[in-house]
Amino acid sequence: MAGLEDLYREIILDHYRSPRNRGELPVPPAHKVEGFNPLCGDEVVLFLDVDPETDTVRDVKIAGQGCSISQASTSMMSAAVKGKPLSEVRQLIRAFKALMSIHESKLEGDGGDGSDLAAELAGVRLGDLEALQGVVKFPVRIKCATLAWNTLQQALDETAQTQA
Amino acid sequence: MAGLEDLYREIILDHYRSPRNRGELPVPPAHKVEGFNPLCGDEVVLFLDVDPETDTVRDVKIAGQGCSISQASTSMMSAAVKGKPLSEVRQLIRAFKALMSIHESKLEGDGGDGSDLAAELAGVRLGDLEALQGVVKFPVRIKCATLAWNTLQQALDETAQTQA
Amino acid sequence: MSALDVATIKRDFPIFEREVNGKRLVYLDSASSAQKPLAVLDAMDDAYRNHYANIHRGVYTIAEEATAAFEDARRKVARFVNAPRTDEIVFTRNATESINLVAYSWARANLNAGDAIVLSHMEHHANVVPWQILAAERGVELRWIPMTADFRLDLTNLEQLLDGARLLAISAMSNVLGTINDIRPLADAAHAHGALVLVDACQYVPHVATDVQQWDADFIAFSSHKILGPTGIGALWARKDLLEAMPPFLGGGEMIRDVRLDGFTTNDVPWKFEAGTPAIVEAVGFGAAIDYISALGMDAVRAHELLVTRYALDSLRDRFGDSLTIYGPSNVDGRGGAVSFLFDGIHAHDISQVLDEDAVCVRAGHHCAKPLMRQLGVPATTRASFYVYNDEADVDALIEALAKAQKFFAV
Amino acid sequence: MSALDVATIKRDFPIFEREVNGKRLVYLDSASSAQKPLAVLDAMDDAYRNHYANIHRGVYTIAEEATAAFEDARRKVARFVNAPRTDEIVFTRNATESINLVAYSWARANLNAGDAIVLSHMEHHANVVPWQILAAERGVELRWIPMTADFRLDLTNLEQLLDGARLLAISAMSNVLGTINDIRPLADAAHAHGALVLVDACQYVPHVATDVQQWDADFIAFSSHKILGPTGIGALWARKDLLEAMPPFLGGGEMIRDVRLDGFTTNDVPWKFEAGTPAIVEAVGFGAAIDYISALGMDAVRAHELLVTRYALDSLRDRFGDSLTIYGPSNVDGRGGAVSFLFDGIHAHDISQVLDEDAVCVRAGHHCAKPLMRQLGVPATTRASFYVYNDEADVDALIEALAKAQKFFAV
Ligand SMILES: Cc1ncc(COP(=O)(O)O)c(C=O)c1O
Ligand SMILES: Cc1ncc(COP(=O)(O)O)c(C=O)c1O
Repeated sequence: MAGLEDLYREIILDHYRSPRNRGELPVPPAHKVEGFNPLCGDEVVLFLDVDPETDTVRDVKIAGQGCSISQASTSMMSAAVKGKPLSEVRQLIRAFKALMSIHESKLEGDGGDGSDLAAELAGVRLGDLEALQGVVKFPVRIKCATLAWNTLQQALDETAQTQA
Repeated sequence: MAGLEDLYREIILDHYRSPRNRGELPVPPAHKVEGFNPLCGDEVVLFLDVDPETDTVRDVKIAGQGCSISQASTSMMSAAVKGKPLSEVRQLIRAFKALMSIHESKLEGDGGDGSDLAAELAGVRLGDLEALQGVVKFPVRIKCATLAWNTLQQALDETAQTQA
Repeated sequence: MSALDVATIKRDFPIFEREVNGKRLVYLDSASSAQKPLAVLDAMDDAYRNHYANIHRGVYTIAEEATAAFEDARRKVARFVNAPRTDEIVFTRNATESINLVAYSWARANLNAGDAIVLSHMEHHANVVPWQILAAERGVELRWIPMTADFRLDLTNLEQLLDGARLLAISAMSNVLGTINDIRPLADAAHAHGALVLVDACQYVPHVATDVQQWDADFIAFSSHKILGPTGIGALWARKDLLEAMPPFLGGGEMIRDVRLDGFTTNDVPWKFEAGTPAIVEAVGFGAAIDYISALGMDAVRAHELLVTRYALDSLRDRFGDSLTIYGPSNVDGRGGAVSFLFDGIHAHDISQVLDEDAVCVRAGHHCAKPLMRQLGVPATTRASFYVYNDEADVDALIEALAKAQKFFAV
Repeated sequence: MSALDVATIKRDFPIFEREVNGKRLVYLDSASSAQKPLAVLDAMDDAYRNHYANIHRGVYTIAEEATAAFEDARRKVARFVNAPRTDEIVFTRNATESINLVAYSWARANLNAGDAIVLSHMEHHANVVPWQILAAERGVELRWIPMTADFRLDLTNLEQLLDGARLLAISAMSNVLGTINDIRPLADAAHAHGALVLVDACQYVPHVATDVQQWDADFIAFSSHKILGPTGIGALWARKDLLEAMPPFLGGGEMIRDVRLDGFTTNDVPWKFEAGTPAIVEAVGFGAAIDYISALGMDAVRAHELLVTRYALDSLRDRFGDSLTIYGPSNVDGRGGAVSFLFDGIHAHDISQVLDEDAVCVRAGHHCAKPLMRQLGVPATTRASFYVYNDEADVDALIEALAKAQKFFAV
């Protein structure tokens, strides 16, 4: 039986109560993307400023509203990617989704047994983000945790398009 | 628990094995009506010859095929109405349907509790037909027993129209 | 004192023997689905163990028994809503399918571009989406009765809304706000405009004595699983003349009288609308649930829920004051036992999660009423809802768990 | 020796403790609906007693448990027919609704006047009437694969029939004749003509290991209640790309992603097709039934049924000779365990009634296949059908009871 402390680790509550990188960035140079989970109404607004010279996240700001998990996940994501090269960011996205989807694949029924997902995780340092691992024991909350990351993915895709 | 002997009374088997009034009548003066139960495939063909002077069933013949109950009921019906004035035939139809529908109303759900049906039965001499009473204990077979009578009703209605 | 003996009732429901996180189960989500008394489980078990066969036209004993039990359940359901005739009850999967049946059969045979359907802002998706599908397909116009500040229907422009309408499709009780809508005057107004009336009675039937004739409704939809009955079965009640005139919906076994290569003829109602093997044993359970709640007495059920709801509203306000916003009518007499609220800036999902730690089960989210949530301007609420097995102690447990959540998420 | 230990299996089914007219129950109507093993009843009972709540989005423990159990059942069903993906299984009420779903959603979005659908003369009404409704509405043409004298599909003109066809909708096993149709070559032929293939697998899935990929089917429909599972639930399997492209069918809760006053967006498949509260506990029972029969092993099930069917056919012929006409393929390997016959001029209803006296349950009538009955030129047949709990002793009981009927009605 998974307890509350598995879900609401201290670090998560800390990010929820004191979100990092809250605010806005001028668009452009930043790129703005809104993520929305219509099922629970959670909302993530992401301002992503990528330095095209170095392919590095120069700055990131977040806004939005939602449950503690979605808001903490957004805050932790912003802290994790700030200043990072895009290649590392992409790796982080894959790793985080793998962390979440080992369970999700069971629920969503794509037939995978999670073994290729485990490969995504190998060797990636998730740091604080590992605190979100407890979420997989609460399947309905997984979408709360992944919202920020799907939004980030979308921002990267759109940035790549703009630059192309 | 209703047993076979409730359903297949000797008199019923007798009518099934040796149906009365089997054959055809010239049309006109007779009226021909076919009754069909698509659910079980039972078929009744009825030739009814009514004397318009006396309003009496001058002659009746039957044909068709089906289960023992439907065929015996048809045979018994033919014997019961032959030579009878139409007023008595109509009373007999109502009485027979009442006999059957005390149970049927329960199944078909017309909301009646059968008390007005009992009134239809009072004072009518059903004779041999009472042997069909056991059918009500076998709800799915009721339609077998009533097929002949619905066909007779239709024949009377159509005869009345022709004469009007 | 309550009209119901809740301690005894709770013992009728096996699930209350279960604990969650070492705590007794405080089930406050009956508006979503109700728990089942032993009488219902036993009736279904007996049906499977002793009388199971496919129904209709089976000649042998257990098939006859199964058929009789199935049709007997129909009679119970009909009586429960005071339907004039048993054969006006069509068994469906749930209230949602009941409404869709009307949308596919009656509405597609009768409504065309230019016709209007009147709904309200407080409808459940089950009474919104079927009409939106129809509207997109046929160009039928959807019109909306708005809400007052006290979360009731705003009938100011009712006459205008009904002008040219062919159907009023309206909930008898909101699953979010608890609001009870007074159906009879709405039906009278609709009928005066030549519109038929479909009542989404999914929340009403389980909690208040229902009389389709007093309502003068044309269609009503409800589900077994919210009335202490099993999942997998619901009902549509409709006037027999309407059912008879309606074209069939699903095609297959039992709904036909005859089939030839070049076409088919339909069976009598209600079977015309029951294609294929129905939810046989579920019907038996549905009937047993109706027996159970009828034995309690619907007036006692309603009185009890008023009492618990009043206690809950008072307790929430007393304990949390301005930390809590309740969405629903202020007058308890005009509402049912669904209490939706927003709490102290804490997201509904987080509240529900923390409450679960104390085995307090509440629903968090949009409650399948997104148009209403947009009107309320909130993405999600927490909802506690009450039924015959809930008492003041359950409300107290809710209050204590909420206080914990408040502390847990305190900034 | 049989591949199954029937004595042990019979003890798994509580209904066989029951007697009718003082005799042990000889249940020979599984083609109509199967009896339920204790494992299925227990799984459902446990779901109601310990893990019951409405599913999807409920945050609290028992709601999560119920959701997990429901989705777990979907996985079992998917695996049972070797579906490539779990999310290709849509839960419906029964096979009939599964076929209607395809008719309302896929066919109405894709077929128009001039298009053709190919069926066969041996289809159940469930695979006839939905297409007749569509044909009448859209002017779609229905074409029929006839039968050979040995009660098999007559494929002489298959290419012509498929020319211009958009769908081949065909039974994998006839519920009257027992005929097994070899789906793969039919699917290949249909696909070569650009037609999709819907398989009515309602009789096949319970009795023979099913592999939708080996069939190369596009849609298959089946019911839980014929696979030892509860009533009230069935399944549609369809290729994911088809499901995704299909418009929604029933509207309501769960099948939506978002609802605004001016329209809605749909949820992912399969939930897009599951409007309203589903048959939650029935899904659990369905899953338990699949576990039960999978443990027996589908190959053993098939081998056992071949054995019993062969014994039945031989016994009937040996005992009654020309008094009996059997409608079904002469080669046992190409058929399932449904044995339909006409007996000595005695009407099927009378036979079934007399057999009931000895607690022998057989079905009498048109078996929801009136077009086929017209082809056979009989209004009704008697049908005995076998499943895992039947053995030679059951066949012997049938034979003895038939001999009695013969005597009873002797002219
Ligand atoms: C071949 C076939 N198709 C379809 C059906 C319909 O199944 P259900 O009544 O469960 O929808 C049956 C059941 O009788 C059948 O035998
Ligand atoms: C007001 C209302 N209408 C319709 C429904 C749909 O009921 P079901 O999911 O049983 O079809 C619900 C259930 O949530 C409801 O509360």
